[in-house]
Parts: sequence; C-alpha cells; structure tokens
Amino acid sequence: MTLIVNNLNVHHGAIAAISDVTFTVPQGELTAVIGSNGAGKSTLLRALSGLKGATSGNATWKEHNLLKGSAEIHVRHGISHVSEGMSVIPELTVEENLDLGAIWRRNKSEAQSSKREVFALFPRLEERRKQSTATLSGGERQMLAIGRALMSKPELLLLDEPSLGLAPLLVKQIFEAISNISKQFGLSVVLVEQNAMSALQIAHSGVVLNLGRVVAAGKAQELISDPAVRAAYLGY
Amino acid sequence: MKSLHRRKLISASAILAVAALTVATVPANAFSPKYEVGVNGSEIKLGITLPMTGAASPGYNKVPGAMKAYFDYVNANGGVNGRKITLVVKDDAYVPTQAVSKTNELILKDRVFALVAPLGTANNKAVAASVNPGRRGVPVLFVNTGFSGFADQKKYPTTYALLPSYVMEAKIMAEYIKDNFAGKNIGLVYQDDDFGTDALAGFKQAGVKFATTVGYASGSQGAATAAGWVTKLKAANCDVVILFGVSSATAAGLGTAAALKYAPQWILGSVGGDATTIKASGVPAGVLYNAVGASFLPATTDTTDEYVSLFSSIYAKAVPGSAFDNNVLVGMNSAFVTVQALKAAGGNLTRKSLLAAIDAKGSTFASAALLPLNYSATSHVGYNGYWFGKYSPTGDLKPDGGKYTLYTTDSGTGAVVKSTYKRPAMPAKGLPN
Amino acid sequence: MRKINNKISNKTRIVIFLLLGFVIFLISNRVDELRVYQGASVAVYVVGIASIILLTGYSGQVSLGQGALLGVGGYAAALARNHWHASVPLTFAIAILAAAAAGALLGMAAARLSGPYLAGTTLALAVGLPSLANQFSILGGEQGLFFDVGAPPQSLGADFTQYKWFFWIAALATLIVIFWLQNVMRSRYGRTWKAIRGSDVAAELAGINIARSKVLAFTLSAGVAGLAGALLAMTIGTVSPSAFPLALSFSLLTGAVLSGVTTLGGVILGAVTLVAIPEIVASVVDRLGASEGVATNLPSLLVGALLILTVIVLPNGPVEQFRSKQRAKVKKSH
Amino acid sequence: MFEFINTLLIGITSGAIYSLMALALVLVWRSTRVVNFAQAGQALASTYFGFEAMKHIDNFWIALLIAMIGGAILAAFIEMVFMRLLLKHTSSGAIASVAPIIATLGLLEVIRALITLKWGGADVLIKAPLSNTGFSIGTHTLVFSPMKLAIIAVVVFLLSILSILFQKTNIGLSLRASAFSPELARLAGIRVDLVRTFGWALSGATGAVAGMLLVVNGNGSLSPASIEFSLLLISGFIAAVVGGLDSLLGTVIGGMILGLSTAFVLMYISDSLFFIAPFIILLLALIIRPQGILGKKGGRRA
Repeated sequence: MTLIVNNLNVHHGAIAAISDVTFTVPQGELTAVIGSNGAGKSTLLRALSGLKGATSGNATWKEHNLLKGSAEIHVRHGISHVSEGMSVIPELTVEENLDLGAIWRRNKSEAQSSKREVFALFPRLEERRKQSTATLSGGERQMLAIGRALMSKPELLLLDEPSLGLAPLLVKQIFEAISNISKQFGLSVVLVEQNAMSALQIAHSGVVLNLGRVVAAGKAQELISDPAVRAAYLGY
Repeated sequence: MKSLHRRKLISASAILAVAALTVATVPANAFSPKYEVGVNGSEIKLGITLPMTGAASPGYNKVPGAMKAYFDYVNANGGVNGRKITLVVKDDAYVPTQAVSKTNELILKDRVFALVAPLGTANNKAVAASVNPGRRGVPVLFVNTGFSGFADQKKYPTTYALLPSYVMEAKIMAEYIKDNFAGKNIGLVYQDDDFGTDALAGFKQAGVKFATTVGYASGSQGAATAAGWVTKLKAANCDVVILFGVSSATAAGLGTAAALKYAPQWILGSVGGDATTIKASGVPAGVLYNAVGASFLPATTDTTDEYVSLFSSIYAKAVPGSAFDNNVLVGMNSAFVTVQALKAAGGNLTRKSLLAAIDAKGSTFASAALLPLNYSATSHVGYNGYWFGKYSPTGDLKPDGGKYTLYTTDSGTGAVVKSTYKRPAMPAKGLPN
Repeated sequence: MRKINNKISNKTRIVIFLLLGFVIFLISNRVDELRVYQGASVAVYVVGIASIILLTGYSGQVSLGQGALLGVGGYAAALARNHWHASVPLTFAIAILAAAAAGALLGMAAARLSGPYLAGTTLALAVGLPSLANQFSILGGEQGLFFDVGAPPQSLGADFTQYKWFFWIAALATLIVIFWLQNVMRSRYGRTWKAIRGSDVAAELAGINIARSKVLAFTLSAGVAGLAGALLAMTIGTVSPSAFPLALSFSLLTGAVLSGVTTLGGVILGAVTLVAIPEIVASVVDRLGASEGVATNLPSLLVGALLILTVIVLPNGPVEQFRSKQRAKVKKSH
Repeated sequence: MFEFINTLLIGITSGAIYSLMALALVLVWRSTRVVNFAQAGQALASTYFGFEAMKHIDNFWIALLIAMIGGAILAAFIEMVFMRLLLKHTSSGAIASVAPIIATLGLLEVIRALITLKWGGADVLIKAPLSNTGFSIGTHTLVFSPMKLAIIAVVVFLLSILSILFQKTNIGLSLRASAFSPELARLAGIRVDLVRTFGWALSGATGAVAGMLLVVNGNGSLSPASIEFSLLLISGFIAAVVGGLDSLLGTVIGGMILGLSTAFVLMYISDSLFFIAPFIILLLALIIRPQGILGKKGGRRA
C-alpha cells in the first residue's frame, strides 16, 4: 500500500516538464515535494491524479496504475487531488462543494458521515454550509477544498500549494490541519509546497525538484539539516 | 525570397484554377447560324426563374410542373411548328441576386430562346436592370407579377405583362364595394411595398375611404403580427376587411381573426386568395366561407368550363395526386398563351419574329381567361379585369349568382366598366392552331 | 517569416499586382459573357471575404452580420447615384464611407463584447438591418432601388459588353483593395491586431489601446464590406432587402473560413468555391438525373458540410496549412 | 385597454416560447461553453420528428414526447460526433475562439438542407390539441386561448422540473460543476464528457418543446424556411444574453422582456420593426446592463 513513482517523464508539447522522477510514499506518511516556481511540482501532481498524460515511466498506488485511466477513475481508487489555488467552485454553495466530493459514492449514508467528519474538522464550514462559496475567505476556501477532497474518502491525498495566498497565521493553521488529517485518517499525503520549511516540518520525507528533476530526497529532518537544501530552498 | 516564390506559386495556381474551371465549363456552342439561339430544327428551349424553395415558394412551386404538363401535352401532339418545347427551371429562392445569376445562366449557358413567366416584382426589376433582356433582345414573356410598371414598353421593351395590375384590381374592388357594401366601415391590410402601394394608389383614385389601414412589412406576417392587425381592425369597428397581401399573410389574418371570433366580411386580393395555399397553411376551409375573392380566370372547380376541364385532366395525368388549384391554372394558362405566341411567330422562329407576332396578333390569342389580352405595337398590358365571387363552404371560389360578372379598367385614371368581352371558343383539343 | 516577407519591397509587389491585373485582363477577353459575370461575382466575394479576414483573422473578432454592412454600402451607393448623380468612383467612395461609419458605430458597441456575444449581436444585425428599408420610403421598400453605373465608354468598342465592364470595375477595385489591405496588415495596426488576437491581456500589457484598435478594425472591415456591397449592387443593378439575406453573411463567412481567416493569400480560393459550388452541383445533378429538390438543396448542404470540415480539419485554412508545412520544411533543412 | 391586454397576452405567450429556446442555448452554454447557433435547426428537425409521429399516433402530447426524445438524441449525437472532434482539433490557433460558432452555423445549414431534402419545402401541418379560439369576456374575445394557456403551463412545468433537476439533484450538481469547472468536476469523479452529452441532450429536448409549441402557437404550419424559426434562433439568443447566459431565472426574464417588448413595438409603433426590434432590445440590454439581468460582472468575455 504505497505510492511508487518510477522514472516518470511528462512533457508539455516538446518541453520536458518532469524528467525521470522517482520516489515512494509509504502508507500513512506525508511526503513534501518542494522546489522553486516552475520546478514541475504541479505537473507531477497533475500526472499522478490523471489530469495530465505522462510520456513514460510508472506510477502505481496499491497495484492501481495511475498513468492509465483518467482523473474521474482514479478518484474511485482513493486518490484525491486538491489542485492549485483554492480548488473550489465559487458559483456553488459550501455544502454543494462538499457534496460534489462524494457525488460518485453509491452509499449515501457513508457520504453523510464523511460530511459530519469534515464539519467536525472545520466547524466554520458547517456554520456557512448554505452560503455561496464566493463569500468565503481565502483560508475558508482552502479548508473547503480539503474538505471536498476528504468527502471522496481518499487514501492518498495530493495537495497542491495549500498555503498559497494565505496570511502567515492561517498558513500555520492549514499545515496543522493537514498533519492532523493525515494522522487521523491514516492518509498518505503528497504535499507540494513552495513554503518549504513549513512543509518539511510536518512531513516524514521530502523530495526536492529543480527543473523537473529530483535533486535531493530523503527524510524530512535530513533535508532540513542539509546545508545545500537549506541554502537553496529554505532561505537560510 | 522563399516567400516571394510561394506567393507567386499561390497566385499562379489560383489563376490556373480559375482558368481551368473556365475552360472546363465553357459550353460547346454547337448551334448553327441557321437558327436563333435556343431554337433548332426540333426544339425550342425556354427558361423560368421562380422560388422553388424558401419562404415564398409554397403554392408557386407548382407552377413549373403545370407549365411542363401543358408543354408536354403540346409536344405529344406534334409540338409547335414541328418543334418540341423544353422548359429549364431555375430556383431563385425569391432572392434578386439569385434571380440575376440564374437568369444569366439561362440566357448565357443554357442559351434559352426566351424567358417565360419569371416570378416576383423585385426579382424581375433586378433582372431587367442587370441582365437587361431588353437590350439583348431576349423576350420575357408573361411575367408572373401584377406590378403595373412591367407593362411599360419603353422601359421594358421585350417584357409582356399578363396578370391584371394591382392598380386595376384595387380600382375594380373599390367599384365592387360601392355596389355591395355602401356605407360600411372598410378596413385594409396591405403589404407595405410596391405591391401594396400600387393597390393603395388604386383605392385612393377610386375614392375609397378606409376606417383604418394596416400595412405590414413583407416577411413579418404570422400569427404574432396578425393578432395586432385584428386588434386594430376590431378597434376601428370594420365590417368589411380587404386582405391585400400574399397567401401567407391572408392565411395569418383569417386564422387569427377566427381565433378572436372576429368575422367581418372578408375581401381577398387575387394574389393571396389562393384557397389551396391558405388551407395548406392551417386555416380551416370554414373560415374562408363567404369571403369575397377575385379572379380573371374561370373558377378552378368550374368543370363546365372547357379549359378547366381539359387542363385539369392533363394535369392529373402529368402530376398525379397534386390538387388542381389557381397556381396550376395560372401556370397552364401561361404555357397555353406561350404556345400561341410561338405558333404565331411562324416556322422561321426568331426572337424578333416572336415579339412582332405578339404585338401584331397578341390581342386575338385565345386563353382561359375571361378577359382579353391587350397586346399591341404600343401596349404590353395583359389582362385588364376581374370577376368577383364568394368562397364556398369547402373553400372554393365561385362566381356571384353562378355566373361571371366581369369588370374592366386600366392602370391609369380610366373608369371601371362592366366588360362585354365574350371569350372565344377553345381551339380544338386545346391546341392552338 | 516576417523578416522574409518584409524583404519583398513595395515595388515588387506593385509589379506582381500589375502582372495579376494584366492576366485578369487577358482572361476577360478570352472567356464568354457568363464567365465574365461570374468573374465579377468572384471579385465581389473576394472583397467581401477580405473584409471578414481583416476582422476575424487579424483582430480575432467574429462578425456574422457582414451581409448587413454590404447592404449599407449598396444602399449608400444607390442613393448617391440616384439622388446626387455622383460619378462611379465617388459612388464607391461614398459606399465605403457610409459602411465604415456604420462599422465604427457597431465597433463601439462590439469592442466590449467577444466570442458568442459579438457573434449573436452581429447575427441579429444581419437579420434586422435589411428590413429597415421597409421603414423608410426613401430606401424603396421591399422592391429596393435601381443602381446603374452606366454603359461602358464608347472608346472600348461596340462589342464591349456590360458584364465585361462590371468585371473590369470589380476586378480593379478588388486589386486595389487587396493591395491596400496587405499594406495595412504589414503596418503597425496589422501587428497590433495580431497581438490582440493572440491575447487581449498581453496586448494590453504591451500598452495597446485594445478598444480603439478593435473599433478601428471594425471600421476598416466595414468600409471594405461597403465596397463589396456597392459592387454587388452594380452586378445586379438594384439594391433591395432581399439582396442581402442572412445566407449572404453565411456564405461570406464560409468563404473566409475556406480561404483561411489568417491570411489574404487564399482569398481567391474561397471566392471561387462559393461561385463554383452551385454550378458544379448543378452539372453533377444533371448527369446523375437527381430530382429538383436535391439540386436546390445540395449546394447549401455542401457549403455547410465544407464549413464544418474545414473548421475541424484545417482551422487555419488550406493556404496557411500549406505554408506552415513549407515553414517546417525550411526549418528542417536548416 | 382591450388592445393593451391583448398585446400583453401575445407577449407573454411568445415570451414563454423564447424563454424555452433561450434555455436550450443556456444548457449547452453551461455544459460546453459554446453558443449553439444550430439550436434552431435542431428544434426544427425535432418538430418534424413530432410531425412524423403525429401521422401515426394522432396525439399531440405523445408526439411532443417523441419530438423531445428525437431532439435529445440528435443533440447528443452532435455533441459526441462534432463538438468533441472540434474541441480536440481547434483548441489553439487563430480562430480557436470562434471555431465552434462557425461550426454550429455550418451545422445549421446542413440540418436545414437535410430537412428540406427529406420533407420538402412546402408547409406541413401539426394540428393543435386544444382550441385556439380565444376566451371571451362579455362581448370581447381575448387572444388568450386554451392552447395558449396550455403552452404557458407546459413552459412553467418544464422550467420547474429543470430547476429542481439543477438545484436539488446530483445530476444537476454534476451539470453545474462540469460547467463551472470541468477540471474540478473530474477530480470529484464526475465523467465530464458524459455529463456534457447529457447537457446537450437536455437542451435538445427543451428546444424540441420550443419548436412544437411555436408551431401550435401560430396556425399550425411548419416549413424549413419558416420565418418563425429564424426568428426563434435570434430571439432565443437575445433572450439568453439579456438574461445573462448563465442563469435559468435570468433566461425566463430575458424571454419575457423580449416577447413583451416585441409585441408592444408591433402593436403601437410599426410592423416594419419586426426584425429590427429584437436587435434594438439586444443593444439596449448590452448598454444598460452589460452583464445581463442576473449575470455577474465581467461575464461577457467568454
């Protein structure tokens, strides 16, 4: 029960966005993927969730080939992707956004209990369940996006820049929430972040991408203490 | 330099394409100077443009079939001076641009001898201006429009009107109203273009006072607009309403009025009074009952009429299952007059001899109409009058009192008088001699 | 590409156009009257299509109502000729100005619209505008107005037909317009429009006044359409609402797509196709002996199908497709 | 006064039909972000399906149902065959933004030509199931008839069903999500392609009802070149734009505005403005409220 990515290559037209990326995420662990803007982090997640076709390589989750089939199929195998930038639909209400996450689930009473769990995690969402999503703050939207992902009862959560555009205090809250969720539900998480330090602090392991290639990988603590990584990505 | 090369290549290939197209489709002009264009030892080729498709086509699209039916009948009986008539039909969808290009094809590519019964006022005007059959000497026989201008021989030297003009119709209608509906409130619905304004001029000259007049834009007629007409007519308390528009407008007016339980005495203009077309567009025959209508041809149900009985039997054989209606009768009558004109032009048929023959003998041509033709060296006016009748419960127009009372007048200031014309007997077997 | 293109000097292009004119002149003397008339129709279509290419291909705006602008030009020409007895060149100039003015108005409304909104607005215009002729009696109602450019000058000889005269006028006007349009496309404006077509946002960042550029494109395009309308009115001798039906707008758009909206190079292709299709269909139907219904419906069926097919298979038109292949070849060989 | 009431009733009935047509356009717009100019052609074709059905079963309401099914199948077919190909091939390039518009115009031509080939150009009749004779108040007879009442009832019923479908069901949620954000919809496990096809089918069925009702609102005649159908295309589009293209309620309001204002212009100003009136309404709408009655700001840039 692991995410195994092996020699993954993804192209945008003729340009290589991801080259020979290899890493694994054991079950229940949180892996942070860090790197500067344009390093290919988002493309990596999009390839894993089926939004973007890969050129070559392997990626499997529990024997399920992630490079075959599309996003709407993967979600049925327990993969939830929160894409970049407040991944919610502003035209819908809060509750509709959540219901959307469980729309493919046949068992509606299970879906209801998922919703209760999400509301327990983010009480703010319950308060605003009937409101239009457009009225939510940035932090609330990010909570809603994660909540929506949880509604599809995931086992592997792919999170793309959850801290983007949030105030520092909120960033801290979001990372705490992610860490808690991961532990509480025993989720595997791939967390893509520019906010490298915060991400590595809650992660078990980390992968550093540069220009689409893995330039460093290992335990999160080791990366934090690696002088090269510190200098290039952690800012001190 | 590469792109210059390519540009040249493209231009050159485009020119080549045009040239190839041109050469490929130039007809082999194998006509010999012995005969006029469109005529040879065994054939006379005629052409017609009219709407076969599109909004204006219903009803009229039966005309070419009717004409062909009669031409084929003549062909089967020895033809005209030994020649068989063929009719080339082009659809102009009632668009002037199309009428011009199709007429050009008829004259320049199909090389017809003459145009017969081309339909539509705007289309005929455009054709006259661009193709200019007058200058080319191409006869335009018996145009299918009542616009009075086409009888103007100076402007349209090779064009012959056939239908009585809209001015005549309005003047005669005014006379009928004076005789039958004096003192009533009269309403008028007319098409707001030359067709309608021709009529308005006629009514004005005859001194008809309207309680209200409703002009509609051509193409706007329908259930939605007709509700407006009816509301206005009702508001003006009209007891008698003249519908002087095309069939679809007449149908819309009658249908909507019935829905609004408004039942004045209707008077239908000849253009829009075709019962088959009105019924085909959903108006029950009962609504037509007792409406007043006008025609210059015998009633289509009058089987005692020798022309109607012969024409309907020819048509039934040629186009089985199609109703014999006024459009068919108009078409067959045009073909009948055409055959006489061709015959009168003699064995050495040329465009000039045809025009001369119509000018000289046109007024003596036999035809189904109950009025004479008025062709002469100085006039291209066709028929000049109408009879009035009422529609039966099944929607057939029948003359008042079972016999035709004919009124006649001109497009100018002339008075309306009862016609004394006696239609000559039909030539044996309906074949002009 | 642009660099190479710029190397062709104006002089060379003038020579090419003069040559082209000479070839056209030669052809017009060889073919019969029907071909000459069709040639004039092709010229009308070329100008009409060019007006769409200017608008859609170069500034990325779509107009489904070009037929209405042709109508404005046609009516302006007829009014100028009938009421002020303007000379023929002046008549055409008035047609261009009147249509350009209408285009500027439309452009101002259109500058804030894009995609389907613009398409629908111009479509509504195409349906609505010609019927205005019924509202004002000076426009002659449904029967329209005559428009007569007069007989060919005596000096051309007695055999010189009216249609050849039409064709000469139309061909000359067409050559001038295409030459001028090519210059415009190469100018600062042309580049500006291309930038807007690429991306509104990027163009705005580059300091381009988008609204003004779009209005300008609309104005010029309408002026060219107005000329096409005057030429059309010349070839049929009249203007009337039914001469500018919705089908005309659709035909021109089809011609533009077949030509490839991004380049003027293929414009003749689209125009010839439009004129040739009904005739080809007619001859095929004649040969196969199909019914009249088939004969009258096949052209529009074919045009529609061709339109869909081109958009799907050759969205930039055959000429552009050919060019980009050439470009790829050039690149490879380097 | 009587004139005024009649005009009002004419406007409401035609407004109801315009609303339906606009709704059909909006359904496609919301599922594919394409304004489908072939919609009027599809409605016409569906109405002919209804006409064929009437020949066999002499019941308008069953024919209406068959027309709806026919319209839905036709629309689904168009989406699956043409639109998918189109969006795949012209996602970039100079005319990417206008390619779908042009293609749907091509489709309109093709559909119309095929209809004329199959059924000919002449009028055919569809018998109205209810009387078109107006209700009487004292000596006055209204334009309003049992048939017109039924037309409004059908439109209201259909609108209610659709709004329940959209607001209260998972299918509706999928449709809305796919429209607003196809990518997020896919991430939520929605088969967006299928949902799109469904959106088109729904729109086809709605357009079929508009077509059938249009015919019985008039005198029951139907022909491929009918002016009413060309007008339906324009009116539907204008109603949709006036309403804001994205909102169901806005669509209904837009349809009513158009129906009423056209009726009043015709009655009180001039018949000659029949074709130009909708255009003027559109221009006014664009100037006064560029985002549509219920649309959001900036919504015109699609």
